[in-house]
Amino acid sequence: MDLRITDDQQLLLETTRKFLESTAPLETVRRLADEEPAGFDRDWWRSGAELGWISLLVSEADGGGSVSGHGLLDLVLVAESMGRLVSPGPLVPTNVVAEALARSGSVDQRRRLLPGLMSGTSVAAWCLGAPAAGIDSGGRVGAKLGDTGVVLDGVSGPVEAGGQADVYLVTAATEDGVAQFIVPSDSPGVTVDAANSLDVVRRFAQIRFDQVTVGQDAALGVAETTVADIEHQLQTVAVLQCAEMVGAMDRVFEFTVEYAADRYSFGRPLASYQALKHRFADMKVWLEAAHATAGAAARAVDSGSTHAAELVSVAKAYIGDRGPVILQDCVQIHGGIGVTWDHDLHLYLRRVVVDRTQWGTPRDHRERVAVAMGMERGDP
Amino acid sequence: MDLRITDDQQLLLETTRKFLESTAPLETVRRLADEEPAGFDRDWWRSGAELGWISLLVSEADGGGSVSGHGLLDLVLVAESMGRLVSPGPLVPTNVVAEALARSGSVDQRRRLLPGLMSGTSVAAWCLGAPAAGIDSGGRVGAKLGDTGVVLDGVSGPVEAGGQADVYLVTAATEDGVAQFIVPSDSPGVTVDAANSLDVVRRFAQIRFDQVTVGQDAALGVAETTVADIEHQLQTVAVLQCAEMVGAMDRVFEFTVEYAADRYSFGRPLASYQALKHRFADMKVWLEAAHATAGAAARAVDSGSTHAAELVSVAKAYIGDRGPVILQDCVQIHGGIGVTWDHDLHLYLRRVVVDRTQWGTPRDHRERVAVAMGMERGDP
Amino acid sequence: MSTHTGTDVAEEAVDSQEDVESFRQRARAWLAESMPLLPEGYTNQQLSREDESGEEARRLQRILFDGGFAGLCFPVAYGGQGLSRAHQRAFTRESLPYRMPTVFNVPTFTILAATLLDFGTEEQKVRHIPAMLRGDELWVQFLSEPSGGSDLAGLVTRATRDGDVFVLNGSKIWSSGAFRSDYALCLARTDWRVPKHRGLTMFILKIHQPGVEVQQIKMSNRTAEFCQEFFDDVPIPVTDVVGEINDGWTVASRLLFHERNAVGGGSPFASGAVIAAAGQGGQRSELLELARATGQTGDPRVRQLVAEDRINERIQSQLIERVTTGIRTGAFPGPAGALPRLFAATNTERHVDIALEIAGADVGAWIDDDAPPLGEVYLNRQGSSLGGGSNEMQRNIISERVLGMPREYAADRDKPFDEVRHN
Amino acid sequence: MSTHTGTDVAEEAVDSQEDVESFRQRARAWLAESMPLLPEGYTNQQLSREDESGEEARRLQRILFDGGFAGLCFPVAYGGQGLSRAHQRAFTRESLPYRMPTVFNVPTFTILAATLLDFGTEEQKVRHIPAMLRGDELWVQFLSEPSGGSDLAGLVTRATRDGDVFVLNGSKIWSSGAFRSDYALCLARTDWRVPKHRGLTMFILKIHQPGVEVQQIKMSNRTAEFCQEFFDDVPIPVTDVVGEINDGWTVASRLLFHERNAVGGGSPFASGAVIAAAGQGGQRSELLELARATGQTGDPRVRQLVAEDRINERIQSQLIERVTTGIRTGAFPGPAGALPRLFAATNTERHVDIALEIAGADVGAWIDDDAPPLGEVYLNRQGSSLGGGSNEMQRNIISERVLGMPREYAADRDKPFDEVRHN
Repeated sequence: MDLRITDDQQLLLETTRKFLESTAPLETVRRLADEEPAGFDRDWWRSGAELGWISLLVSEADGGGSVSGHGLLDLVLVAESMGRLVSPGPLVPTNVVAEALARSGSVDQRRRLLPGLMSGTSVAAWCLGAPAAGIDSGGRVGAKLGDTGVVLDGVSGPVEAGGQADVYLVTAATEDGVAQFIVPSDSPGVTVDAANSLDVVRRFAQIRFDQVTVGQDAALGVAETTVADIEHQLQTVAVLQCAEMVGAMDRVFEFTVEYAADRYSFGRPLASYQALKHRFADMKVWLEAAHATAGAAARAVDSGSTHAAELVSVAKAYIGDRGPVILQDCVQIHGGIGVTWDHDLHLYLRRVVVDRTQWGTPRDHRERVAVAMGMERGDP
Repeated sequence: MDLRITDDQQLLLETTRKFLESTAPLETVRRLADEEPAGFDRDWWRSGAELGWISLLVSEADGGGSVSGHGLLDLVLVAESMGRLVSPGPLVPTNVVAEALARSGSVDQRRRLLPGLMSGTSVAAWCLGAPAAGIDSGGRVGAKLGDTGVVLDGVSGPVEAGGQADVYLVTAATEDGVAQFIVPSDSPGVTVDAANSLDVVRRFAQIRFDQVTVGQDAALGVAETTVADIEHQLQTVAVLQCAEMVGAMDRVFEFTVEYAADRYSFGRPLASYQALKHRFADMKVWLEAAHATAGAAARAVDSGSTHAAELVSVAKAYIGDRGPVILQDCVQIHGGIGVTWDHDLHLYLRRVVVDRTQWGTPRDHRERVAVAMGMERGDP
Repeated sequence: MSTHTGTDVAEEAVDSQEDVESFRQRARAWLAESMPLLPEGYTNQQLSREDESGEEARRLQRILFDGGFAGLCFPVAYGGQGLSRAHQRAFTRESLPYRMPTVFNVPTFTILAATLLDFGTEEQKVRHIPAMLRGDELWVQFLSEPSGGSDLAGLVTRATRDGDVFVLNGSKIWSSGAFRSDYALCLARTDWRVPKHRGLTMFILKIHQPGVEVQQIKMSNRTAEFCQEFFDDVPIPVTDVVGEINDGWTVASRLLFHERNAVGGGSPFASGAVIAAAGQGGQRSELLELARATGQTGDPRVRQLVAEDRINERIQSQLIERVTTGIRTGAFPGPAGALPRLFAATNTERHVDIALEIAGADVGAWIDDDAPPLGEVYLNRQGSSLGGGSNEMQRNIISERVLGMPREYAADRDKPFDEVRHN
Repeated sequence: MSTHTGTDVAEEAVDSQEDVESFRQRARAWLAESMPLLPEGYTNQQLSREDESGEEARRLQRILFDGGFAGLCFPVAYGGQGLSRAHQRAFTRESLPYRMPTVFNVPTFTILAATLLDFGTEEQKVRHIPAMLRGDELWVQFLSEPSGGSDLAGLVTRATRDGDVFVLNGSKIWSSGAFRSDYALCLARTDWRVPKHRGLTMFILKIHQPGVEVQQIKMSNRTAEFCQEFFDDVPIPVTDVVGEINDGWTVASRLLFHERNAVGGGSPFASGAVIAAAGQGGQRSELLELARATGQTGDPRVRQLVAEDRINERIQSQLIERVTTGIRTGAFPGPAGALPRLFAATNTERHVDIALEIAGADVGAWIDDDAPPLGEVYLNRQGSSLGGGSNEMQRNIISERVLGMPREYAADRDKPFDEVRHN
């Protein structure tokens, strides 16, 4: 977390943490995992939305509003809090779609969709159906102008919240490059196939578009800015993923330090063994580095820095790489109980691995950094 | 070193070690580094050759002979002993050329060249002037049939002992593929440019062939077996490099363990600090793994196993990778004196880095393993 | 220790034994006639997972026994064949195409039977080892405890003497496959007034009896091979003490030696291969298959990673071979078994990391149920770094008992156990 | 401690100071007029290496001083400008195109001057700090000893009181650039009958005087920046004691704090950049250049490695920024300076490893004398992991003083030093 936050941000943070701790402690997460097909409770989501979870990236004119004047930095505090508790709910996809709408949507699109998203009565998912911004989700959706509108064909996913979303933001390939469309999830021709997920409460689905026809007013934004829009969406996603991973890493490190102090072996606390102390020291360095780069990436995106693309990928590559390393070393220090279902460690590990691999693996983001450095592709 | 050696091998080992310790201790190596342009003393080399250093890979019929019936396994003991003392002398290049002659040379070539090499009065170098066996030294030498014989043109190197060798084995590209030639180093058109070397006593030179004409009887072996010959030469080189690296690693590890026992910090020996103990444990694992794979590679080549190419590259990749890691950790444990000129550590580090990088870096050898696994190149 | 120490098995065939080559021919013919072939593309490891109850393994082991091919390196006196390691190697190589009851290898034969051979009474050996070889008894060790961590000797399960029996109370954990097993060697505290190592006793314990409750532990990757046991006033006859009363640590140390040896691949008592090893037809690389499935075989980086994994796999076998030889010839001390154990564990970690590195987004979310759920595998990355003594314990062993460095300070050394702070 | 602690420098400009933006304009104009430009493609680091004697740096520092741009964050009372960190940052940014006397930054300004500000007497500060800022005095610390290793407080160089002087005997090592420096802060043992930390005193020592011999140490990579000093009955006036007699450890601890702070990039007393940092025009990547020179920019593996290096470099700056802020605001304890210090050292190791990995056979043998001798660089891979407290000491500091874990057992704790075993 950033070391300096405003009083208003502090209030948002405390409210969010208190809400999550009381309404979605880890026992609740485990219960949702087993019993709730959607992975989250809609009523609960609406309560969260009332705290501003989906409003922070939307302008006041559209009914949203930040608490500090820097909506993304506010939202990062929510994402990090959620990471600390492996919270359920489609925070990332709904926010990125809400922001995309607020940023590039027509008046009609904004009026029609934002209130529902912001109030938590509807949720959204982003279907990346064409390689963009250096990230290839593997999905392939094409869009063509048909007689009665735009016709979408293809498959996207696994898409987070694809099975729960009321509305999709679909990035599709057209003859003129990529374009984006807003598609209601109940459109004729849309098929949802539930996918497996490593995360226990985060649900994914493959979305199939079979001659799905939407009006031309479903297009989001204009051709000239679509590439930049997608890049910005990706940056927003990555910043939130980084915050979430850092929250998870921070919490796991915290309880592992406690465990090492409390647990005795050969009459001495684990924390007195130098080999472990040195590993904790390394982890602490990586953890603070993760905080530092997550914060720098968020500020760069928030301020529209020209370095934003690079700094986001710096953060996602580093945290996506170190996160699992730290967590697995915490597992090792816990010993056998660390690999049992009943211990909470795996819930965090699942979340961090999902965040690491979705929307660009560390490798993908290193490649983006290479491009940002101006590294010629040359002859392979 | 292999754990089971014959009594005769034990004798060879003891004789070699005693000879090296008395005639070429590290002070002598340092003196040669500063004062001897060739990096080794010719008389000393002849005395070593009398112990069999260049005879082990040559058949008895040609005046050579092993001590155990497995010449390469014998020679590995010499190479490992030399690694332990960062010994001077062109052991690897002279042996590989002697073996190539013994293996594929004409009667005339063998009679003319082997006695001098085996007695130590002449030395040899291998100029790889065309990519072969998955290794590209960067040299480019072409061979064409001219009016009066074969004409060699191009550059090879830096080549070990290139400036000291009396005879070169040149691997060159021809219209029909690679071919090998025996070329006296004083042939008209040969130019020797001394190169820099990280090793303090191992000398390298770039060899320039400018319309160098040799008779057709300079060709080594026949076209059908040249590719296999080169592969075998490379395997021999790599096995000897591995033995040498393992010898160096073993010796450095040994004196670092002693140092850690003798050195006190905060009233306790360094060896009592668990963080260091655990690093020593890891190093011990890697060191024994290096011994194991060096031995397995040597036996595979010696026995002509069909896995020899793979196992050689397994060993060279692993040892070339772990060797510097172990040595640098030993430097770290020594503290400041470990990075001074007067401490011996850097002599070993220099030798190991040279062996790591010459005749295929770990990356090159991993690529050879990928090929041996049948991994398709596919689309890049 | 009894007269038959038995775990000292000849390396090569001796004169009194059948010549290895003729044995190999005989084994080959018998196998072809008697044992079922492995399905194409399957390993015994995969098939073992499906045979959760062990019934199929018991049936196969009985076939081996009846054919005279069970317990090749076990003494004839206890139902074995009294042959050399060379015979066993030949048999294992011939058995590669066949379904084999490899679940008996670890821990039953290589660890428990080996320990019984070293410390069991004649009566105990005759009672149990032939039964194991016949496929009637699967064994397991009950050593670790929920409160124990790496400090095995700090265990608190108690066995209190009451005439001709000891009465067992407490709990054990991390026993592999206890639910399908019949007997355990169980280490318990029998004297609390002495330092921890001196108050322990090793018992033979029948698992399925009143007072013993076995629970399978669900792991983070959803498997449930490990168990926890709870003991409530379980009577154990004094005749089931293995070794001396209060000298159980000696027996346990030997058991741990056999365990390291077994995990390191150095035991003569294992028969058949779980996965065919390098150079024995085991050329399969799951990472190569992953690279193929994801169309990355041409990517120089992926090629390097896949090759690195193959290199580690090869070197693991080579290191096992070296250390096994070294321990046998005395070039290495016994604790050197920790070297391949540590190599194997870190190698597994690296293998899993490389898989994660090669794989893409489908580690987190995936469609195809047939694809190996790599993410779930990743969750158990530390499994082999924790089982059978953590990597940290192996590093202590190597530095202290192989390299001779000073022992770690232990706050409980020489203290009566009831005065020591524990969890 | 004297009245001016001075090392507490304001973060942003305060009302009594010139506005940062106007200062920036003034500095920009002055620099353009007064300071020589850096040659194309060169860094101050490279130029410093060529200025072995430091004469050029002294000349440049004098220009800064005369122009009123030396010691921006130092108190006016000692020749400084009394400005905020924000002014210093602005000046450093403006100075990037120019040749700057960066050799004064570490250790003279950021470590020695900072320590003098905290512990020097008024007379000592007036005597030396303006002289440093004028470019007349280069300083260095004499702390480590040949026998000492990580155990700084276990030093054995002795200073024996004789009336108004102490007489110094012994040896110091790893002082950087002592041969070109004028003064040192030198820590010596003044009482042997108390535990080690309690018998030390810090002195101001004039380096070039009879009885002091300075030897440059040839390093494995053939450089000779570090020195060893030998002291033979060197008299030091009592007035050159810094802090209290026998309380030298307090002074040394503060000096080490300033060192970590300086190495971590958090000192307000550094002016100008050795290498322009990320986002300040420092987009140069030597690994990218290596990849280009070897024609590998299209290799996916090399691209990953080069990018990894860039990522580490970026994060190093970000971590410095975070920890510096955290220490200033109290979110982190002072010893957290070890975090960026350790990150930077391991980052250097990784950087060198990546270079070795990208390079080919010419690391071992090379033709072109102009090419950077990467092999020689590799020999000093551990340099930054050893200097200024080894990585191991940093890890102790982080685990014990940041995370609050138990202290390592020290056999010499609370023992009179003359009863302790040392090298």
